[in-house]
Amino acid sequence: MHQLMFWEAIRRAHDEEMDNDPMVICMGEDIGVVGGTYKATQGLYDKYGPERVMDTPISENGYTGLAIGASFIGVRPIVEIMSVNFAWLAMDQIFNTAAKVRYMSGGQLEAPVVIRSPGGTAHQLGAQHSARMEKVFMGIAGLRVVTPSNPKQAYGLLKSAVRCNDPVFINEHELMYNMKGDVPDDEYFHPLEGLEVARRGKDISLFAYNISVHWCLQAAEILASQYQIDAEVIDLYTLSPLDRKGIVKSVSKTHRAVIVEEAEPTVGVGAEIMAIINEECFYELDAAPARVSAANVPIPYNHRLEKEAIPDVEDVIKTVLATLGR
Amino acid sequence: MHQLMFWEAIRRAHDEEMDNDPMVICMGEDIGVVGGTYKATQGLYDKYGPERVMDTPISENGYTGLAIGASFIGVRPIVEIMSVNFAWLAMDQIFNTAAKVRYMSGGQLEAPVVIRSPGGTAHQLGAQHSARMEKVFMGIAGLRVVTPSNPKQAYGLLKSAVRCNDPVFINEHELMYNMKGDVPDDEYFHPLEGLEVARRGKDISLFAYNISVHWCLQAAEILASQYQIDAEVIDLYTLSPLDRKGIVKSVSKTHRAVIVEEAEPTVGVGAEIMAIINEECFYELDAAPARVSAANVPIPYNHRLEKEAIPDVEDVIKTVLATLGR
Amino acid sequence: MSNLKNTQLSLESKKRLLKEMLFGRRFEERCYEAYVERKIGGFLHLYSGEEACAYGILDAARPGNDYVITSYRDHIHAIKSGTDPKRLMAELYGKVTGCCKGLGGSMHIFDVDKHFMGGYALVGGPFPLAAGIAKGIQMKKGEQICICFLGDAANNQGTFHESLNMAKLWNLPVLYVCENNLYGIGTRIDRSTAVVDQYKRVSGYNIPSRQVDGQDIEKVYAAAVEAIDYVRSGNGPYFLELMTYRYRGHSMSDSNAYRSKSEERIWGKRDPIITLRDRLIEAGEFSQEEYQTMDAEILDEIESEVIKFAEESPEPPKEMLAKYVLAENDPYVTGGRR
Amino acid sequence: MSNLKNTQLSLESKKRLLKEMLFGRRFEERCYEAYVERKIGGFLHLYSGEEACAYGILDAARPGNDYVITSYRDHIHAIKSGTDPKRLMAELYGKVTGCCKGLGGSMHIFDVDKHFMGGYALVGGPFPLAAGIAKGIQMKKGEQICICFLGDAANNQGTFHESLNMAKLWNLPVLYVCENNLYGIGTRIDRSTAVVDQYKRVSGYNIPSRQVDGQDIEKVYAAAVEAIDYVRSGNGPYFLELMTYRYRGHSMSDSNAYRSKSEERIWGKRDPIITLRDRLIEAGEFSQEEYQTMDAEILDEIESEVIKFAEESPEPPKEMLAKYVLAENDPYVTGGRR
Ligand SMILES: Cc1ncc(C[n+]2csc(CCOP(=O)(O)OP(=O)(O)O)c2C)c(N)n1
Ligand SMILES: Cc1ncc(C[n+]2csc(CCOP(=O)(O)OP(=O)(O)O)c2C)c(N)n1
Ligand SMILES: [Mg+2]
Ligand SMILES: [Mg+2]
Repeated sequence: MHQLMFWEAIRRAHDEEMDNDPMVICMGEDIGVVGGTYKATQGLYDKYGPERVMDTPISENGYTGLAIGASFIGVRPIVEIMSVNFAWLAMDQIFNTAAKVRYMSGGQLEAPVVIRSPGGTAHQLGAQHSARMEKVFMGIAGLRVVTPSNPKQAYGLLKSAVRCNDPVFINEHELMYNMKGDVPDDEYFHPLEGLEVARRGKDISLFAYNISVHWCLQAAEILASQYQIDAEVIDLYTLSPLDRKGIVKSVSKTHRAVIVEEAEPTVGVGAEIMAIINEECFYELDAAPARVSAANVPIPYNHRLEKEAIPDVEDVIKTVLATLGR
Repeated sequence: MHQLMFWEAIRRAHDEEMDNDPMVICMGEDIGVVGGTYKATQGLYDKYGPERVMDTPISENGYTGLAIGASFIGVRPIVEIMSVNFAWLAMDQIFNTAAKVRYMSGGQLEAPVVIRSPGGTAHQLGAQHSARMEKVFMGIAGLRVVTPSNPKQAYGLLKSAVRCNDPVFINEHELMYNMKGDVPDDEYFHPLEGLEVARRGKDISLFAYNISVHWCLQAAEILASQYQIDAEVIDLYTLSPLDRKGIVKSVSKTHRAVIVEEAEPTVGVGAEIMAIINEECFYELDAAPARVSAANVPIPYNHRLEKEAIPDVEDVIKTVLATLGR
Repeated sequence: MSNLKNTQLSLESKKRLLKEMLFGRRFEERCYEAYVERKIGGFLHLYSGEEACAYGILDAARPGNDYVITSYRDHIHAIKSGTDPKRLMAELYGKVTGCCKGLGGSMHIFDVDKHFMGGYALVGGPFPLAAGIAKGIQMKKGEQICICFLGDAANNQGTFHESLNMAKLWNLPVLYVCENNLYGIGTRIDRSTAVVDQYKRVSGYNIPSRQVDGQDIEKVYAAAVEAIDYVRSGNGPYFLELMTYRYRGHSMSDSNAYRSKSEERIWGKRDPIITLRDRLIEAGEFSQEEYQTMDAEILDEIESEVIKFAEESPEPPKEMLAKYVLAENDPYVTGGRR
Repeated sequence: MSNLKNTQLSLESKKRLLKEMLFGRRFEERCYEAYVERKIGGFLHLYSGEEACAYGILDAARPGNDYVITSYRDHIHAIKSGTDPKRLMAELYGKVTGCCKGLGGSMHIFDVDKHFMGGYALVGGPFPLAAGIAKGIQMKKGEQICICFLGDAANNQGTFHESLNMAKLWNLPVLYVCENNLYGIGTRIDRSTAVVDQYKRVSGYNIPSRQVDGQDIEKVYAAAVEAIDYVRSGNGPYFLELMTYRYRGHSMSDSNAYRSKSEERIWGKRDPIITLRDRLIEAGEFSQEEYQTMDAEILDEIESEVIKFAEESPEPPKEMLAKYVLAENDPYVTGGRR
């Protein structure tokens, strides 16, 4: 077991998968010669050449569609969309084609394409570069959506995504590429469905994903040491399809739930988890479930306002305390 | 008070607003010479000419962006996107520009553009022509989203949307253009926020919008006559921003809620309403709130499977009975 | 290196193509009837009048081996690629015996065994998909090419621009065929497009292009032989514009009111089937009687085989509703391996 | 009808433009320092090396009256449009006195009073927005034009294609200026684009276009006078390609490793400011001493006014967080009327 940075883990997955199968290619803006804005494809251009490590024009719908078309006949493309904000431009191909082609062809065609993109609010990137769009991706049938919270997941999810025969969207985070964590030395395929109990607890369930897992783990430590509250932290690395059973299991144990998301609340992950809890185990609840979400605003440039817009560990603690009536 | 068809009501609103203000224009594919796929702009080309009734190329992101740019300097465009499925192509301009420009310019610019588009499952249009995308539109701050359930709303909401200084998305439905209803003879501006109690009741709140209002009204009649259940039907003509107070008011009276949507459930209107109820009046609930939603699948072509995928009056009744423990 | 085929159609081929085109026409007309009878639902876009395009191009290609992709006006491209008309009609009827098991419908015909890669309802979708298929061919060092048929108005989609640039940049084996029928639904081309000659729009990509009479299958074939040879020889993409006309409305709900009767008459005189038939008759190679026999046989086949099959086939079972959303039992979903 | 201005810059204008360009350069360099000091956050894209483009084009236009729109590399276009550099720097500092009250940041500079319509972070966004502004001008029968500055790599966006077609179709008064600095971030133009001469890509829209040396402000100005006159005279859109080079990395996080030192040296010798300065000195109209005085004054102004203002200004109050999401008190929201 070695420590890798998030980007190194992603790079390793790329490298292994490209080494394993000549039909695996990667493509995106500046991923080749430059090695990727976040270094996720560093060195691969030299190793695998321009035919398999493709620097694309700034044509998001075009190259995403091209990747999807290639995937129809056996190519396994990994597409990097440099920032999830640009993914709006490629939604047509992602949803109108990739997510629907298996169905509308009666199972004849499939689009085993992987699309990776960092979302999230980084440091002062402003309104057009701070979108968190996981809720858009998870709302439409036919697409798998996963979102790693640590390098091991980043590595293993990408590997499974490449081999899985469905289109998979991997939601990453600009602030997490330099985060370190253990990654198995042996090849490892992370399941594309399910959830992980990141911290066991009995008093309350904190549902989180991607960066908010870390907020919740920090909050849980403080809740334990300062308030004697034993929080369970659930890492929803799969956003679509959500693991309803896993959610119910945790809530049935703790009887309380807080969902923590970096995104604006409206029709988001928090809302869906609440709905699932309401549908599956309403009578297990000892208190109203709550959401910790961003302010419902475009993200401001100013650093203080930006911080204000995005939830943090303190917000998690406050909401947990309120949920527990403290 | 005259009866108008839905399309006539929309056409009238266009006509009055174009007559009232020379800066109001409309644009879209086939809206001019042909008068619009659903006749919403019939006759306007002859009346106002090609400069103000613009047949556009099939360039959704382009003409939507063009309309937004024109709106920056005083033009009031009404854009028709022929089918909401094509709106994926224009999301970049809708969200990256229209929804954010007021904010990121510090209030200097606004984009008073109206975008109308029919969503919904019509008759066997298949996977790429049956999307219901209101949840995508309502999830991002900076855009108003309304969705009329009857000709009066269709008329009055469009008129207010044209004059309001925010970008407004109007979610229509392909199956509803020929629906008839009363429309005031006098000019009428429908509020862009709030909700309507479409039927007063005390036993359970049915939250609906657009076409599902009609399912709920029908279901309510049957529930009243056959089961002595007095359902309240709430017409959420505004999807963004949702009227939290209005929602709470109804639930606080009936203590039970069912949300009925034509869309797939995941991160949808139903989830958000549930979340609001959980956040605002959890302890008012006498039973778990429930969703009536579509199957989480792309829409099949076959008519029986299509019907199977989409909820109907019977599904509403069944869910209400279950919620009431019957 | 180029290894140019004869650009002339043999007499045999001409007769065969006459029959194929007539079959296509009759098939489409029968669809019209079935739609009126409400056996077919959804949107239905017919190809009548444009037959020389698909038949002419694909006869010069390797149908079933070369990849073909197009928009919603897709029946004839599928048939010429090798799709069984019975399974196609069954699809239009929404039957489980249809080529997409009744899930696709008219706008989404797929027959992947025959390398017919679909039927897409959004006009710009196939541009990049075709380039992607060509990328796959290139990676596999295949001898195939990908042929993408789309309408004139579709060229105003951003994906046209993005895809043509990439196709040229990466030298992809893709032939773009523009079926220019002068209209996008009811909007005449000059009212939506600054440069109406579509083959000229490609100059900004350094892709060779040509405009050809799409009503004369011999001319279409000749141009296709050259274009396909160019692409198959590894020279990269090519763009072919075929001037054509659809006889019916854009789809079944379209009254066609935006077109003048005189325009329709002029194009009606240039019918691709009649033109070829009369040419054969004039050359003494074919007779009116033979034509009528041919037509009768076709009509009979359509009725007694195609329609019969569609009518008698069962609808898909309700369990199919959620069947093809995601792959079944994919081991990577649970962390296993294949 | 055309009413062509002189395409030659007067001596006075040259001296003024030298000073303006030098101000721009120094302003940007000071931004660089402020970014390193962490006074400026987010992404910062500098214009150093490209000054002759914005200054040359806009000097031939009517800054503050003509509408200007561009991408994230937007500081200099704003300044030349009339934005107070103090308010611009304050914006970069995220202060409430900034032109966008600290909400926009470097990539989103707006100064609507000066008709500077923004700074957009997505590269293809301004294409249709510019056409739309031009549509508004046309409807109001205004004498303005809209000028859209974008990079070479942005031209691979679908909106380029869609917007140019519409601009020509509707004869809109918009001038598209392509600042071709040969790279989109680290990808050299020939690695992303099949046709590298951007002015040639416009042929498919029947829009007149021209390629000009973007490092020589006199040439830029001359071309701009003609292009602007063409557009202002009601002839429709025009496309101008300026060959230029950015000295720094794409943004502050870019190491520039993908460019050769020799390439950088060659372009460094073609500096737009030095070129103009030396030309004036050679002509005996200016001296090295005057230049140094000018430079010292500029540096002083930037420090003692611009930076001081930015440093001393307050941050926006927390209440501003949700202030500009939607219009305030719009009567139509509640069913009232204005
Ligand atoms: C992206 C998208 N926008 C709009 C439509 C609606 N639409 C369907 S067909 C059509 C016209 C297409 O014309 P053309 O490309 O010339 O093909 P033709 O129908 O003439 O064969 C339009 C606008 C669509 N299907 N997809
Ligand atoms: C739609 C979109 N895709 C990708 C990006 C990321 N990106 C920012 S700048 C840039 C390169 C743009 O190059 P060019 O248009 O030549 O302008 P330059 O930076 O050279 O001035 C890219 C790819 C973006 N901002 N927007
Ligand atoms: Mg056409
Ligand atoms: Mg550039």
